[in-house]
Amino acid sequence: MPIDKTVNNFADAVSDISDGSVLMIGGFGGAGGMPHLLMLALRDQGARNLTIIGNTAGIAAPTGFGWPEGVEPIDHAILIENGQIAKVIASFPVSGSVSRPNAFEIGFRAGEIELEVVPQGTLAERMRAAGAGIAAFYTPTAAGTMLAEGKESRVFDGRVYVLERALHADFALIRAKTADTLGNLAYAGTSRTFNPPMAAAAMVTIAEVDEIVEPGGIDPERVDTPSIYVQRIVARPPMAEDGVALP
Amino acid sequence: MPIDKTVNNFADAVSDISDGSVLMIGGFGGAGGMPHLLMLALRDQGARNLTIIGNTAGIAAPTGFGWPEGVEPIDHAILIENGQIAKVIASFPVSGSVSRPNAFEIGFRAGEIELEVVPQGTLAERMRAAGAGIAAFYTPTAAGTMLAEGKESRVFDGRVYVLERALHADFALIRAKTADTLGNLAYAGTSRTFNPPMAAAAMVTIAEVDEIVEPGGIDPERVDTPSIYVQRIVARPPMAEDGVALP
Amino acid sequence: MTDPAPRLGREVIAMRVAREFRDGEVVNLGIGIPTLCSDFVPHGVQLMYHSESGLLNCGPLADDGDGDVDLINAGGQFLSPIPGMAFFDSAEAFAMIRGGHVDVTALGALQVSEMGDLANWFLPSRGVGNVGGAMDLAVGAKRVIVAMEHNGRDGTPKIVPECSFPLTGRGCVGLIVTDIAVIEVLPEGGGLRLIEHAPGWDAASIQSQTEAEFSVSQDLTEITLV
Amino acid sequence: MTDPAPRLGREVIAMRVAREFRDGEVVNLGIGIPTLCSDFVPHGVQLMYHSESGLLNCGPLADDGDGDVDLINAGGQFLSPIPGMAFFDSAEAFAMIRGGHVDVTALGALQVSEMGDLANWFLPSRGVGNVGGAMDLAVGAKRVIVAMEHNGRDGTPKIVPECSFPLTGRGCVGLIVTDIAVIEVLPEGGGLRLIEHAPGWDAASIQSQTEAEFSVSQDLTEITLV
Repeated sequence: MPIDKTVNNFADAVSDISDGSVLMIGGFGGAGGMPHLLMLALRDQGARNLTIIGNTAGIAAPTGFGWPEGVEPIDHAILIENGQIAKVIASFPVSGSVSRPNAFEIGFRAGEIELEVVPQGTLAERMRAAGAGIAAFYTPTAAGTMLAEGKESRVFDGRVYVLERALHADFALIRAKTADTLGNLAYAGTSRTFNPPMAAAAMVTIAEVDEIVEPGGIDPERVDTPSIYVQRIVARPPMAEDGVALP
Repeated sequence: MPIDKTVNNFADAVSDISDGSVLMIGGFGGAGGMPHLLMLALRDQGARNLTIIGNTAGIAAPTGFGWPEGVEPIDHAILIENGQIAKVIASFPVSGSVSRPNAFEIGFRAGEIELEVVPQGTLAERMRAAGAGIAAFYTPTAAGTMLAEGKESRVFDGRVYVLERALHADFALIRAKTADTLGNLAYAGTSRTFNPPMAAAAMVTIAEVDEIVEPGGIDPERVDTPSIYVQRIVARPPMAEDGVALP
Repeated sequence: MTDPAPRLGREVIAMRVAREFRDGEVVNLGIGIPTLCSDFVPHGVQLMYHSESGLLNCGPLADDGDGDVDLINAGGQFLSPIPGMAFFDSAEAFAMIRGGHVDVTALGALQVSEMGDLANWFLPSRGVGNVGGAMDLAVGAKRVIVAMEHNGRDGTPKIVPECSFPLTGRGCVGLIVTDIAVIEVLPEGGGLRLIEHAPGWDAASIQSQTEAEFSVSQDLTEITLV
Repeated sequence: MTDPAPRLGREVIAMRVAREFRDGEVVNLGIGIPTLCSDFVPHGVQLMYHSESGLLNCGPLADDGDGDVDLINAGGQFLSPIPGMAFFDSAEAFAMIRGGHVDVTALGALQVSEMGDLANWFLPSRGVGNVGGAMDLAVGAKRVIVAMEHNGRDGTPKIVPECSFPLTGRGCVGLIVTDIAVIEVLPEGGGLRLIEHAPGWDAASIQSQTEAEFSVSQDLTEITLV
């Protein structure tokens, strides 16, 4: 059978995410590279007690970070406000402003959500390690800080390094610009960020894309995430039909 | 000053490689992705007691590996035959055939060249670690084999892993298809292989390219090795003028 | 002991290995007999080939003289392009292997032990060897199939209680396909089990060519190629 | 103690930091005052900007309303494109930082210690903080410049013998540029040295705003902006 990883709608794409799953959610924090429609589908699907891993825990609503003016942001906050999130692993979990807390910070202060803060580079590298079969690695980042507490430290060539473990997930919800039916992905500009390492680190990677093309529709030199890392692809409907003017 | 990393000729590009330097030499083993003219220039330059790191130690001459028929292969063997190499670090150092030894195997048997064999994936990952500031990592590859002897082993989640160290170099001689003057590189097909991780792992990376274009001449989505990893670029002369019909 | 019947050819071994591949799997084929497998993939089975040369998905070997030095497999052979390929560097190629993203690999072997240990990279008599990507594939591929002649050229059994040659990986082999038998390596050190025999061979004649002891499947059949 | 003269504005701090950048350097600018530095790069100095958002080389901030959500900096601001950019993922963006490929970074700070320790990510009073890429930049950039106000809003000195806030990195800061002084952190735990003062300020008045003790350069000058 010709390989075709297309799933016809967003509800089907997330239907088997069960309570207690560990999810990676792509993007950097702004509108670009974020799987908006997969998140909306997951909210409607209702799985609870989830761990979400990503750069932020949804900072766009209070700050407008990376969103065009006048567009209502959609990000992790919709899952948090819906009571679906038990734990967050992120580098930039809260709003830049104490006076404008995001949904996560409110839930965290209420003791409803657990938090693990990971330096941004370590977060990306732990995902890459998971995808690459590396169990653990020694990084200089966070050596001698409270984020290294409880972790093994070790000196190589006179410098202190911290042992960090690979970070796996059950599912990755990611966003790309173009997919071919085999699952090869290409991103746009700075929307790549965490999407490729997440695709490699998760058991099941679901990619929300602007368009799906036939094999050959993406230059083979230009494939950013090879199909080996992608299990499902689902296309965003044309904005006009959908009525949702999302970036 | 506008940044321009172009060096005008191959002799200048390798002039400061001194005796005893540690060099990475790009490519997989065949003609593609191999810096032929940089190697010829290094042979003429004459630096000795070099350590060379690469996938092979020059296997094309006896085997024709990855070379078109009728073209005389140029690879690491020209440096070995010229007596410039003291040590080889490679995954595939010798010819596939006992009866057709390459220049390295002859030198190795004569006790003139030292050898460190590294599994191909570990070799690439050790380079990547060097470029990425990771001091060491735990890989399952080679666990329980003679290539793990003398190395720390450790169990994670019930599986045995081997601690491998980052592998740095003084210089990387690599090959790409296109460079812009800033040093951004694009490769062709399977010629990418070890070139990107070597570019990141070396103090000074020298890229031999088929053409040099202005900034903007490479699609920013399609840059395989960003300019941050490249210190010098040098263009191959058009074959017709040069008289050397190299792939 | 003389052979009770002719041994199978390399193509037939490859044909039997190819029957193991499932539709949609990512497959990495080693140098030698495994490379031949791509000619015998069953109808209706679409595979995605992975190569250490930095390639996912490719066409068949290029016609003679039509080779592009920038499109090779891990054996240095020229390939033909097809739509839907992806190129990447060696760090990524092996991230895929080590990270468990390759479903199945077929590899040649010098020796396989009854624990599934594999030795395929170093001949002590030569004193130097090419490990290439073999150790990465041995630990990384979800399933490792060995495709080899049952005995060495001098008749020495290659399936042994313990490998005498330096190992490529420990306990990694799942299935052994040879020119006289198909033998499973049972999980958790459960030893070897004969599941198929070449025409004219039986369990006893195969055991006589095998230094390691194996159990015999209740469903032992003649080797199945279709 | 009252200030002997006005403190410099944020733009002037950025201007002074920008004088540290050398032609051809790869520069990563943090959020806040550092972001302003790009407006004041000296004539003839061509920089290559790196951003954690997966970008090397970029144009200035996009005009209002002209933003592309797929072209942002680490602060979520929209950028304009220029020829010669390169895009990459977060693993690669931080490989560049940690691997020592970024020549210089300018960062804001809550506190800097006399050993060059940096605290800039966690306010204990809030109980939760954004580390972002700060720890990676602190250990990875070849040179770390801190750009900040000399004192907190309540006047608390931010240059201290030892940071009381959780650290971002140890011994990583090389230069501190504030609204009243430029202070070097000497290598090997050599402590602080005042090298420039704002107009109307002298070593004594600066020391009175500084909890850590510093030595004074024999070449102490007024802050140099051109």
